Amino acid sequence: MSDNAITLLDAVNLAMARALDEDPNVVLLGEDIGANGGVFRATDGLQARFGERRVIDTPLAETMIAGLSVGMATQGIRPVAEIQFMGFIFPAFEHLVAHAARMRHRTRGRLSCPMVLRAPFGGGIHAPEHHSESTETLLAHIPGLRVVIPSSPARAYGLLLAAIRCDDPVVFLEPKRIYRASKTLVEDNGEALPLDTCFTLREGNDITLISWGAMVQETLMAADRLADEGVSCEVIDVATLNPIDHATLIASVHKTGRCVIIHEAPHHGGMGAEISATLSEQMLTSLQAPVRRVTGDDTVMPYYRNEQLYLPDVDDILIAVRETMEYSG
Amino acid sequence: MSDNAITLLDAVNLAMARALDEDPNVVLLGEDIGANGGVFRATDGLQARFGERRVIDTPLAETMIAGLSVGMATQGIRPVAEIQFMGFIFPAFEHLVAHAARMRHRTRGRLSCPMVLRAPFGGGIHAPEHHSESTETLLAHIPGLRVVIPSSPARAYGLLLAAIRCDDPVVFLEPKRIYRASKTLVEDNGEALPLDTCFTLREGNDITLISWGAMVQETLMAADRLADEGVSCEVIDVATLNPIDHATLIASVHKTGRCVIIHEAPHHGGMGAEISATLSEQMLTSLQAPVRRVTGDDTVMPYYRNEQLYLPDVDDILIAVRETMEYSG
Amino acid sequence: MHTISYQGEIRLTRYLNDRGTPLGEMPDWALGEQPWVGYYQQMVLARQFDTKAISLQRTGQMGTYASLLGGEAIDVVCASLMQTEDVLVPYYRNHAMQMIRGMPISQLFLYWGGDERGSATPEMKRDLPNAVPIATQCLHACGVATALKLRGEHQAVLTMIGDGGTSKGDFMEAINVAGAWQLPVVFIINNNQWAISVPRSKQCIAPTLAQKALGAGIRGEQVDGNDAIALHEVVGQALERARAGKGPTVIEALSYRLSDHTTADDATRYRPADELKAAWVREPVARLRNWLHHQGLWDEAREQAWQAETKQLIEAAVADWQAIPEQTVDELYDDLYAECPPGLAEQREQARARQQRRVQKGGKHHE
Amino acid sequence: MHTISYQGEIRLTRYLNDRGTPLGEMPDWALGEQPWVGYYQQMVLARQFDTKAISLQRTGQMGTYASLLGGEAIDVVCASLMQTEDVLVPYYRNHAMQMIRGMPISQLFLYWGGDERGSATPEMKRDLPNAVPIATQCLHACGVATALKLRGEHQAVLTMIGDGGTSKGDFMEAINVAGAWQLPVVFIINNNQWAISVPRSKQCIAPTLAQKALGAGIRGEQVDGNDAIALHEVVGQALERARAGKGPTVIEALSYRLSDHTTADDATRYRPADELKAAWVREPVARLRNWLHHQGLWDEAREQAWQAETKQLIEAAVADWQAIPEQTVDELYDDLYAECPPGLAEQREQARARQQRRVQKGGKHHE
Ligand SMILES: Cc1ncc(C[n+]2csc(CCOP(=O)(O)OP(=O)(O)O)c2C)c(N)n1
Ligand SMILES: Cc1ncc(C[n+]2csc(CCOP(=O)(O)OP(=O)(O)O)c2C)c(N)n1
Ligand SMILES: [Mg+2]
Ligand SMILES: [Mg+2]
Repeated sequence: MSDNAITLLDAVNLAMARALDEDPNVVLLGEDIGANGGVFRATDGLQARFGERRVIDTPLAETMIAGLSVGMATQGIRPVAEIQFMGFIFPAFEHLVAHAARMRHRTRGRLSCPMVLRAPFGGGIHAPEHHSESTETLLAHIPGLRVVIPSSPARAYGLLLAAIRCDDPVVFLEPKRIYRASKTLVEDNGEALPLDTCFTLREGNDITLISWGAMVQETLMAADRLADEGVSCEVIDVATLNPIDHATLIASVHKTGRCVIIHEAPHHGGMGAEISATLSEQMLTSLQAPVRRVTGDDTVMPYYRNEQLYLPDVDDILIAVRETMEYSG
Repeated sequence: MSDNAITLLDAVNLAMARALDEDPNVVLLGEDIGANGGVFRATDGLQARFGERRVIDTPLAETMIAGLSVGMATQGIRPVAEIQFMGFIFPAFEHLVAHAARMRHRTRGRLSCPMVLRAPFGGGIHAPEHHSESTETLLAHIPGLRVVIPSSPARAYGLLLAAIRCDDPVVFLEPKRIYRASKTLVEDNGEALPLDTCFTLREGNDITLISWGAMVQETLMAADRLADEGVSCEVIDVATLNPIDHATLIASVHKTGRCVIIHEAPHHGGMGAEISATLSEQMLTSLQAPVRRVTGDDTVMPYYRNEQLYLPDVDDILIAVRETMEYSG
Repeated sequence: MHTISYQGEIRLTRYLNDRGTPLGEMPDWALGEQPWVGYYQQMVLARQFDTKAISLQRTGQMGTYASLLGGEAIDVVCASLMQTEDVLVPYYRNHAMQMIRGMPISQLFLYWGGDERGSATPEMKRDLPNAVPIATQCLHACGVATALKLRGEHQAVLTMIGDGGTSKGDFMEAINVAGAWQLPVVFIINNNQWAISVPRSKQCIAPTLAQKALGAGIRGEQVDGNDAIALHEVVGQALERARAGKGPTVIEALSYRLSDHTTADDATRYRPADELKAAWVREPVARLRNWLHHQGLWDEAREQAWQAETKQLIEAAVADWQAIPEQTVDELYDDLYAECPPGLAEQREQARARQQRRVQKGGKHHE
Repeated sequence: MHTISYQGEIRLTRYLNDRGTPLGEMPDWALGEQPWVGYYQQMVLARQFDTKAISLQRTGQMGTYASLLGGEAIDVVCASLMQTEDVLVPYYRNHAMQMIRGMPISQLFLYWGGDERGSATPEMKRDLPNAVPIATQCLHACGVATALKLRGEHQAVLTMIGDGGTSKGDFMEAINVAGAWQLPVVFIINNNQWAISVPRSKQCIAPTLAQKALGAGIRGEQVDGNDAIALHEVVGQALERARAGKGPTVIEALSYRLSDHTTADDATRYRPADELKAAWVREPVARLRNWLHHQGLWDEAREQAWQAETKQLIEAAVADWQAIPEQTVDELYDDLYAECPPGLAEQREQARARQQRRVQKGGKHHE
């Protein structure tokens, strides 16, 4: 690995540093993001480098963090706010739904709300209660709010840069289970990735595996194992849950005829449902097997002692894929 | 019509009066529910009848209304809280998700949270911004929270009684567009309806129309028109969005082979997606046409001057049904 | 051992009694024509607008409307004291503020007529639009103020909230951060004694709402909100302190909602008739007119002329509004995102077709 | 014309100086053995528990843990003054409170070991469970108090919150409604000067946090949170007032977080070493011990015996905890609803199968 090999967490930091550097209107705010560098160290070193006016520790109030960001964003500042864990995002909801997502629409373009709300999400790091949720669905259902989830260092860098530069409000959810999972080469070239396309991580012909966030890792591992069994998997990271790039997903399933969707969030009304429904509605007769969803169950994420009982694993994916491959009418 | 013919709104009032009467632990709270009887008059006369200790006007704070309800419910009170319009429910989210929905699970049954949160929802009454939203999806995705939506006076009465008596937290959403749409006979017999079954409002063989809330009216009207065209529609009111009675839906579509789902909420990630996905996943080969969704679009509910441009209408349903009936491979 | 670690107090400012007679010797700055006549004229205009809006609603030409009756002095004085580059973050009763800030009256009708384009006029500059959720504007005001501060602009932000709204966390989080960060914000509480049907006494047991400022460590004061002269002093000083970097202020302006909550409300269900009657005695417009008469700055002839002039102004604005063509279907989809994403563009396409279908069916444009 | 419409103040109570020496003549009630020796013993037990919990975390036997170091006096005095039928609504640092309220120590380990059954013991009666979201407990406490009031029970509710938590709307909405409804709640602010890395001074510019009570129109006071005697007086009176229907109180207890925020935190990143050192001089356990020594109520022999005894108690609790069998998969699904709905029961069925598969694959029960 080269010197530039960095983790997803490093990439988040790098993108923010870049954005702070290139645009004086970019400002970070949140709880403990200053001297402490954030509880996960996503903002490590940024206050020292850019000062207390650009990297702001806030009082402890998520409603306030969101509300301040909305106000700032209407005046041309580009706030990048951190919610410490996604489990604490709910007090921010009214401002996200009723204001951030509507500012442009409400004023017919007179004002806009170019803010980013970052939050680490998902389970698997043995954290206390409420630190392990995946509630991306609640955000992705809100018209006007972009929801973006990276699953690799490079996509974290490119998508976060895109989110910060985007003139729309973006919720940027960071899969903390893979914050430090692996290091890959990421060039700090300031190049943003598109906010409206899926990423095909692996091409294949037999079945399409669709996922996002930390579960992309298990999905790729399953694809490896399935390759050994002679099943050729196409793996797609959805990456942007609102809007979703349905076209890429449809094209892939058109090719493979089979599909398994994998996410950590609860099954009932999860974004897997939207994707599954759209695929079936659009290509009922070209599906060679029912779409399957491998998801969290419709119960509360357990405390950490039992969180592994909740999280889908590689075996769950393998079983779903095998059953889908074996399906016949 | 008899003397007992009442509106949906009357039925809500009647159920609360009954519950207050039969259980001293039932307490109503909310903004303007006392002397004013609620902005829609859902609590009209109840404070006069049951006193200020049982029907409580609160300070103006939805977080507080939800948080108080949680605290009260842990001590055996059965709070029935009103959120004035569903558009103002967001400050209540943290308490709903992190506390109401989890109290029983968190304490492994030592405490529970038998509270009801009522809110009028949906568009079509020419109200100001934020008074016309349909965000039931956000609530239905939360494990532990029951979401119930009546669509007739009788179901409003029976389901609200059930919600108040239920030992789980229930969000009870009232389709305000049909609050006073029609009067039907409702006997005040104290009989609750089940919280885990759909209601088949009309039997039919050619296609299943699935809906909830105010759109059930348009759906029934469409079914009438379609009957004239010789299309026999089965019409189902889902009524409980979490948990959903998938079995009834599947059985119906098994019979008809075709399905259109109708709701007012935005398309993307709406509960229509969950139903559509489940149907296609469970019965891919018995579907004679793709499931169709007739929904609100993925934009902000417009101010009242244009709200009719947003709301699906009978024609939209007719077109979707006709196309579904004509579908062939 | 007990020691005192904090002491605080709230001051009330008032110059005119209910009838517009000075309560004591008036300060020098209060004498002379300016700005009182201008204030009075704006207050009359505001009331004319209000009367017209209610009648438009009653005749089915406009939707639910929130009357400003009783809040004329607060709105007019606050807006008049703001500089162009200050920023207003209004609540839903600040029509007069918005007018004075440059929003064409026709746009106000457009907004209250249920059309988003009412919040789109360039005259509104960087002022925030109306939005209905209670108390959220207070945090937006803090965000705007933070932006100004980051940019080194020495301007003030002014926001308003009702008495009921002060019970919501947003208000209290806002004044807290405004204190912590010494933001240039002036928070005006329009304490009109009612939050729909809930009286002030049920919101909070404290004798003043201004004392919430003490908890945030910032200046709080009360002012007679029907007394334009008192308002002029108190709001003016707060705006100056804000612009000078001396921090935020909470001003509780004591007024009375002389109207129903909105046109959808019926206050007789919950409000004693004699309370309303008593409040009319203290109302701001007559009070200032009495003072002006007393000072020889106004007379019946000017009154009649101004009433006629404003009536005309309002009628012209109604005509302007009614001449604005309907929104197109596209506008429901555009302006949601900076660029319309493909999926939404497809929905827009279908909505166009649907709308055409509806129009062809002989329906009106709307409904 | 300016008049004063409100005046308020905050009192600070303190009896012992940093070293446990009286600051002045001690009141009669403060002399004698009771309850001080008992308090001291509980404080030592609390600290032993804390030491053990941290070592269990460090050795990988327990997950992230929030130390109570520095909060011993607050927890012990508050819990000891509560009556059995009073209700505790804790925050995540109230382990000592929970112990004194009857929660077996093994259950505390169970909870912090990542197992919901820790909050399930009948000894907790109607006390609310730990929950991590900041400040929400304050509203729950108001709800519990409302329930007690509705039932005519003359009991008090006590809840605690950190200095950081007072910036969140929930706290402010809670003290506001507690005032408006005169609820029997005592709000304790454990002002340990830090909210993770954010110092008290950045939360709020007001000199005291207690003065937020003034905005709510309720009694607010400060107390030295390292001084068990001062706490005893102030908290005792507040609980009595609550039980007597005389309304709520906010008590800001001044303490210091002697630990990292949690075991997942490294305070050296943001906190000056000398500040911590200075805080150790004022810490509550040694202070009370010094006072007891000074009064002749405690000596080295009793100290040693009690240290040994508590150590044993804790070790026994660890053993009890470790003997508790793992949860079954079913427990993830049961207790979510009063009755498990069909869809969830199906998922439970599949989860059982999956778990069996995992166990058969030779894996451990967990992971
Ligand atoms: C968050 C939220 N909750 C409820 C409402 C409904 N509502 C609109 S105005 C109002 C009363 C507001 O009273 P107050 O703050 O005193 O302002 P006023 O209308 O008297 O000027 C309520 C409850 C709302 N708009 N937003
Ligand atoms: C709503 C919410 N936001 C953020 C967090 C993360 N968090 C946990 S503890 C903490 C700091 C709390 O500080 P303080 O209130 O002073 O209490 P202390 O821990 O010092 O006792 C934060 C930010 C949380 N648990 N809940
Ligand atoms: Mg008011
Ligand atoms: Mg603290």
